[in-house]
Amino acid sequence: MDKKVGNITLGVVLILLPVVLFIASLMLGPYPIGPFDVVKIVLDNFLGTGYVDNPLAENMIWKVRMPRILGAVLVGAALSVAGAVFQGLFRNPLASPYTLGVSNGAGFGAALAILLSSGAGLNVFFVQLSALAFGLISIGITFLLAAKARRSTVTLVLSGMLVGALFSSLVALIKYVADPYEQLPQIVFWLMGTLSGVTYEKLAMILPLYLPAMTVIFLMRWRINILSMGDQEARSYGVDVKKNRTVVILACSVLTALVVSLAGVIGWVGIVIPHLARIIAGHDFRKLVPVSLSLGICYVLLIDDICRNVTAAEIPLGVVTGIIGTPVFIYFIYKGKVRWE
Amino acid sequence: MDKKVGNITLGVVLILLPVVLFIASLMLGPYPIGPFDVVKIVLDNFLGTGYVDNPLAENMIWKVRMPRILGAVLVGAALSVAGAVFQGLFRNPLASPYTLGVSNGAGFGAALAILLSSGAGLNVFFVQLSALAFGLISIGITFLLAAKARRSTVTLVLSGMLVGALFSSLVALIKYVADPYEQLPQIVFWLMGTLSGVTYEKLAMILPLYLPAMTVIFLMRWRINILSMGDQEARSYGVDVKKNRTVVILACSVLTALVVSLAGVIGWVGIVIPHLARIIAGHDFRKLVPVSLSLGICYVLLIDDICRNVTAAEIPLGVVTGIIGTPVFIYFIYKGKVRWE
Amino acid sequence: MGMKLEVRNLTFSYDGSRKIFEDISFQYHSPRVFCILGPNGTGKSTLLRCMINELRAQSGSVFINDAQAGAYNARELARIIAYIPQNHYPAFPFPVLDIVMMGRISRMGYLANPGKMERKIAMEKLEFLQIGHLKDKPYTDISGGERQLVMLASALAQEPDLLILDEPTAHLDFGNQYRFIQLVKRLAANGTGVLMTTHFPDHPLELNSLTAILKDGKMIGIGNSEELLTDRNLTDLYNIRVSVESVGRKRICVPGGFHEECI
Amino acid sequence: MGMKLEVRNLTFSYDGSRKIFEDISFQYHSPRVFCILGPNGTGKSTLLRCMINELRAQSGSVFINDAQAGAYNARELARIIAYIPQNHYPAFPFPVLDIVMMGRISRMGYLANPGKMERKIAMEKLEFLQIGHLKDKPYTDISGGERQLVMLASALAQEPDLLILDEPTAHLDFGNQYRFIQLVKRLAANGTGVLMTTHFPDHPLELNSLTAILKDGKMIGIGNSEELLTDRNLTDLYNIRVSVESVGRKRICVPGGFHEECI
Amino acid sequence: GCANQTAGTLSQEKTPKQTEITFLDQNDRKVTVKAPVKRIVVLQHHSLDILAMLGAQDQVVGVVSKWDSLLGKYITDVFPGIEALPTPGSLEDCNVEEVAKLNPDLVIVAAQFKKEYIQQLENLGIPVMTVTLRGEGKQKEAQNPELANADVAYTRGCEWAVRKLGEVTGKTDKAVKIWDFAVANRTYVEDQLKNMSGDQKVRVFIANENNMTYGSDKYVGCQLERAGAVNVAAAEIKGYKEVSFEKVAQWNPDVIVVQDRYKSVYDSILADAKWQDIKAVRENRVILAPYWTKPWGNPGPDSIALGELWLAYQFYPDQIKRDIVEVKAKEFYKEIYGINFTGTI
Ligand SMILES: Nc1ncnc2c1ncn2[C@@H]1O[C@H](COP(=O)(O)OP(=O)(O)OP(=O)(O)O)[C@@H](O)[C@H]1O
Ligand SMILES: Nc1ncnc2c1ncn2[C@@H]1O[C@H](COP(=O)(O)OP(=O)(O)OP(=O)(O)O)[C@@H](O)[C@H]1O
Ligand SMILES: [Mg+2]
Ligand SMILES: [Mg+2]
Repeated sequence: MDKKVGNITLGVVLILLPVVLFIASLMLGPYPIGPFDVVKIVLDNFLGTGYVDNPLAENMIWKVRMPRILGAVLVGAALSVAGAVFQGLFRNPLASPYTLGVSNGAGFGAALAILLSSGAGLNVFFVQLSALAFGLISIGITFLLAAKARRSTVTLVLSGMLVGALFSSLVALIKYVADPYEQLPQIVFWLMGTLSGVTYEKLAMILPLYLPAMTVIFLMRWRINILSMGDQEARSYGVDVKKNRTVVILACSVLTALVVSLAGVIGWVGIVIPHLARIIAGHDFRKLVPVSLSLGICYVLLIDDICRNVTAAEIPLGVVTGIIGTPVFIYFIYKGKVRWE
Repeated sequence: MDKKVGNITLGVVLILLPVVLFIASLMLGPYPIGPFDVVKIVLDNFLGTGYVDNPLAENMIWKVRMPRILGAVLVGAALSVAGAVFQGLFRNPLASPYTLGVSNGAGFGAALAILLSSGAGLNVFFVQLSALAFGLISIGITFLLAAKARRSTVTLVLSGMLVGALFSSLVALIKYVADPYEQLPQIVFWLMGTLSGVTYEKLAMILPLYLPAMTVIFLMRWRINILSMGDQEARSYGVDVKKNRTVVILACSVLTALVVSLAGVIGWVGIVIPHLARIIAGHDFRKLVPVSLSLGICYVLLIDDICRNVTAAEIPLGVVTGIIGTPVFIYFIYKGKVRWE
Repeated sequence: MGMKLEVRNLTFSYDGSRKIFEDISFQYHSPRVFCILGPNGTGKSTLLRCMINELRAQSGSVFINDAQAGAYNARELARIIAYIPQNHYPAFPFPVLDIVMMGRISRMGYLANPGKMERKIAMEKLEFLQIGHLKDKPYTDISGGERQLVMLASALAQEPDLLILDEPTAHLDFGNQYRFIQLVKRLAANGTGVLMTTHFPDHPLELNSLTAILKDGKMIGIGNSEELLTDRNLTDLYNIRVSVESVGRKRICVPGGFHEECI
Repeated sequence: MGMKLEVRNLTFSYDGSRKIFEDISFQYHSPRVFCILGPNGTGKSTLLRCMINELRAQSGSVFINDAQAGAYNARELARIIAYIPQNHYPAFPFPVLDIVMMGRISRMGYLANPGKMERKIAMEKLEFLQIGHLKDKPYTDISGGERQLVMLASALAQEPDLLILDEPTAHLDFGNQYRFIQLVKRLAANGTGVLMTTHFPDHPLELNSLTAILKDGKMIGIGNSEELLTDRNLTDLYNIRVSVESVGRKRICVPGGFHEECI
Repeated sequence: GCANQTAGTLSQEKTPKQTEITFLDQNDRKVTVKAPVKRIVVLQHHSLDILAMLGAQDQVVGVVSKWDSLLGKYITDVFPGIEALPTPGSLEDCNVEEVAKLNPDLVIVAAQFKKEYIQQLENLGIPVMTVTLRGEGKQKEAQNPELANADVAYTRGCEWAVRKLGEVTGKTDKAVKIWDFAVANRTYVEDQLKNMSGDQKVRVFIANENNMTYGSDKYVGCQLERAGAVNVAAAEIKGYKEVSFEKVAQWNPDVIVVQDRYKSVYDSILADAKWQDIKAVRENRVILAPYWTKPWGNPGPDSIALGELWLAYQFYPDQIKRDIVEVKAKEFYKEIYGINFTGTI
């Protein structure tokens, strides 16, 4: 196959696949709604045909499935893109969106909010807001620490790791003092990560920051290439390393904090999907970012479909992510396709 | 101060400190036993003076405190040494003893054992054995995977990460199916890591592998220096990279699996202590390994003393590790002492 | 057109105690060629890194077009000066063409991706250095000399007023060394300055450049190569007998004089 | 005493399709000096890496003392051959002395740490190369030329029968280059072979070595430097006019002939 | 086809006996249901137990997952057919669509159930009622580890749960009977022990797995207090925490109570050398609490009615006779669950 043609085919597949999965996900669910009914309900909303067959089914599509699927899209996109960028920027195959401790910060925020709320007064927006706030605070502390020391990327990564460790201890502390029957399960559950709690309100809360952050990363792809060459090299090409790196890391961290505040700490996506994307796209962020994005969305949609549909009680995301994703990755390692240096 | 004199002073401090802390730890505990009584009880055992004041106090020293403190020593030594070696060998500041997934493997082993035991028949040795076995199995799989692909260190690290991810999903699966009142808390508790369950029997179970593994690492310190130069360089110096690296990684992984099977997944020690040791000792493993060892032992002893003594209820290790350790590390990052490249 | 680089009383130390060089001053106007000679470990690379503001001197200052070097931001500086370090540790296997296009970033919009135009310029530079065939190869998987040429193409793509090159011929073959020297001449003729370190006194002689000699932390001489690079000066500089011979129109430095000598 | 290296019909390709070189054969007996010349990207480094068994050839084989190179384990091989690559990417800031001591590992017990004796040998090699003052410096923080000398000291500490050196003079100053050539002569005289790549035909001429010319994937010539390195051969090799001139007892290669030439 | 049918059943009017009632649940959320409800999904195990006591098994169409280990094997005796019921959720979460598929009139959830799901269920028009088994007092006193207040909170909470579940299922009379039985037994214990002074009370330690114990604000603490004992951990520990053996040695309890689901803990206390110098072990007063006494974190009617009584009998066999316990247990199982009591005392 011609390389160019191959590239175009690949591009089309990577654009279509998430769209197809999105639509399929809308049609899947334990509550039985036929595919045609789904189409009818969706069209009805846009065309106002007034043809409402079954209000429960309509609610199911619009109030239960749709926000959750949108959540899956946002989470998959953010984690895989942030992971790809961090791995390249830190030149470290072990890096993930959680490396800088954002997830621990956000987890602490959520745990704190749950602890402070009395059982009755627990406000999910307060929890989300607190998670987001502490996610951002943790990044702030990391930058502050790193700025006071030598400004190298390694110092930044170590500072992040450290801040993460601190917050994870604080989370343990909160777990320790929390009510074991009411608050503790909430905290544990939150930390495990799930898409089932996503609502339009929560989505609306993150979008105003999400879209600009994602746009920034998309626009700066070529700069990220240059940053990944190393600090000195980038500087002599005329890139203000400190400024650009800060912007990129901030954008990724904001994305991470946002999706963690939305859906808790979802593992695997942010570390493994970027590696898979790297196999397809190589190290060039101009390709790597969109490919990660597409794969991340597909992966989380798929995983969530499995969680929702396979058994009566929901399977936790963490179970499915690893068990589905690993064989794929094993295949590629086996084939010797996973190259780093 | 003369550099040589400084080095000797440092050496003496690093040898004495763990010893002093060990003795102090024996004297500390909620059950009140005066320091002199402790000395008496200890001496009695060795000299057979037959002078037994208080059988409960004697039990307390020999059956409660001693095994636990010995456990702290073994855990601190193993995790910090394995962490230091992995960070150097993988040339990766984010590496830790858990990077290759041993902890997840062992965690799975323990969870599986707990799941398979009926509530009444839960045998702690079976759990420990299963944890150890799966810890080693996970390393085996990692090597197998990496061997089938290109044999580079990066492939190995990625394979380990992957195997870890798989096992952590399997742990999530077990948690999901486990009995929520009997098995789940056991599993969660086990995974959190604690020294309170250490007994002589458990110690005796790990020592036959622990001592040889630790000895191997100690003896191979100079070789690890050469391995850390990079594969090609080491090979042209005449070091069989594959063989030596395998031996070193295996020894570290065995140590890790052993202490995880003993005390669960204790965080922080294996990643942060090696960084602190690196500040003191530099990158030379001839110094780095003993310094890590000493610091690791001191740190875990200290942490455990706090857990045991500060409040009536035990504070989980995970809470204290981060909250005590972070300020120290922040200080060093702040001072710009943390250098990597 | 033409730029001015001025170094005033520059003193540098890595550790705050041992001075690598002390109180160095000179002026340089592009596009003349400027060569810096000096034994290993004498501080040539360090001096260059001070000039491009990568290292901060203990005292003294560097002026670029009469403004402190520190006053330029990275982008402004990169439009004036392109720098190639002595050793470069490659990161990811980017294709050679991408590496060369990276040189264009200081002339592109902040959020722009490289387009046709950048591609064209990069290709031109590669063809110009006769390494067009390398364009799709990962730059991690090419030979040492090829990589040095690629870095040069990338610096050329920057279209700076001044190229600062640290031992640019170290890995070039005999022919490419010669072609490189011709290229430097041509660049100078077309208005681009070249400031380079080299271990070959033949280079400044061939280029008839402004030349500086760095030794033991001092700039012990600066001037026209012809005048500066005498048998005596070079013998002092390198601690071996050196004689400068004429071969046809050329002047060539011969180490060890005419007699064998012990190390 | 002395060792034998034989290459038989060696063909190599990185990607399985483009052949870097094809069907190369030669025999070499130490301690004679052996220089390999060739333009950039012609496969010199690749050939060396095949010889030390780091790369596996597509076909053909390398024999060391009449046994297949692949039959030696790393330790055995390191006692016979020390190799310094063209580029080395330093990892951790080990002190220079440690780096040199690392050369001793193939002669130490499997679990031994270096002791007094290793220290003494390493110090000797440093002093010998006149860089004893660098011993405590982190080898990441020294100049390019200094690092090259340190690597050389490390290889000498290996006390091999044969040194395989890839462009060992690339970052050495004019004086050190000369001293290096003298060192090679002495090593050969004392029974240690040296096989090196170089971009300077002056080196084989000065060393009067066995010389091979690699071009376009073929070894187009092998023989005594005096006979092989003629004006004509060198001109063909580097695609520039080269004339070999006599200066006193020495023979020197002058690029570009006596006339300027366009690039 | 399926979708239409579901909608049809939903909109179809039920039997006219139903009346709409509105109340605040135990998380102070307003709940409106048509009582008596026909189809309940029960995602809270105490409620499931209480519904079995009420005789409302037929109205339950979905149950919490792992109900068997949450409640114990006896539940299959008192709720035949429970194995066949779907399990669309756990204490914390549920699969909203699976719940919707069951067409419930009411979903009963636990305190730790995620609020987002309540929201989603209500979006689908399904009423949700939270049962925490603690009265309103709990929130205000949450930071206050005084046993007396927790006692009030648990008592009110349990009473409310019994009465409200009775009301929504249309079993009000049975609810009254259950609660009266519990109160009567509790009063009996109170009367028998009323003359005991503080220093006569046995000092009890509750041993769980992983060295965990119950501190001050759990129901089991109230249960002990009600049975005339002192929880040694209550003064220093709040909630469910790990304690070291040293601490236990320092407290040196008279009695150690272990729940029968932690049999291995019981065995190891008796076997392990280091425990042998603890008073309770020395005096052979390590007791295993059977399932039907339910010494749990939250109370059920039977833990009030039988658990307190049984514990009091264990601590003070002179004041509370074994026969009484046996009679009461048999009566409770016969009258309330409608089956024979098969436990041991
Ligand atoms: N990062 C560093 N930290 C400390 N000292 C350094 C560092 N880099 C170089 N040096 C020391 O500074 C001195 C000058 O080094 P520099 O690299 O500038 O020399 P140079 O003239 O470029 O040598 P060469 O010709 O070998 O490249 C040397 O003595 C070297 O050991
Ligand atoms: N790792 C690699 N993978 C693929 N091709 C490579 C790799 N390394 C080198 N090459 C290619 O193989 C050829 C020979 O490279 P080699 O490094 O052996 O050349 P060389 O003769 O040593 O050149 P130089 O004089 O520049 O060092 C070149 O065309 C180069 O691009
Ligand atoms: Mg230099
Ligand atoms: Mg080469």
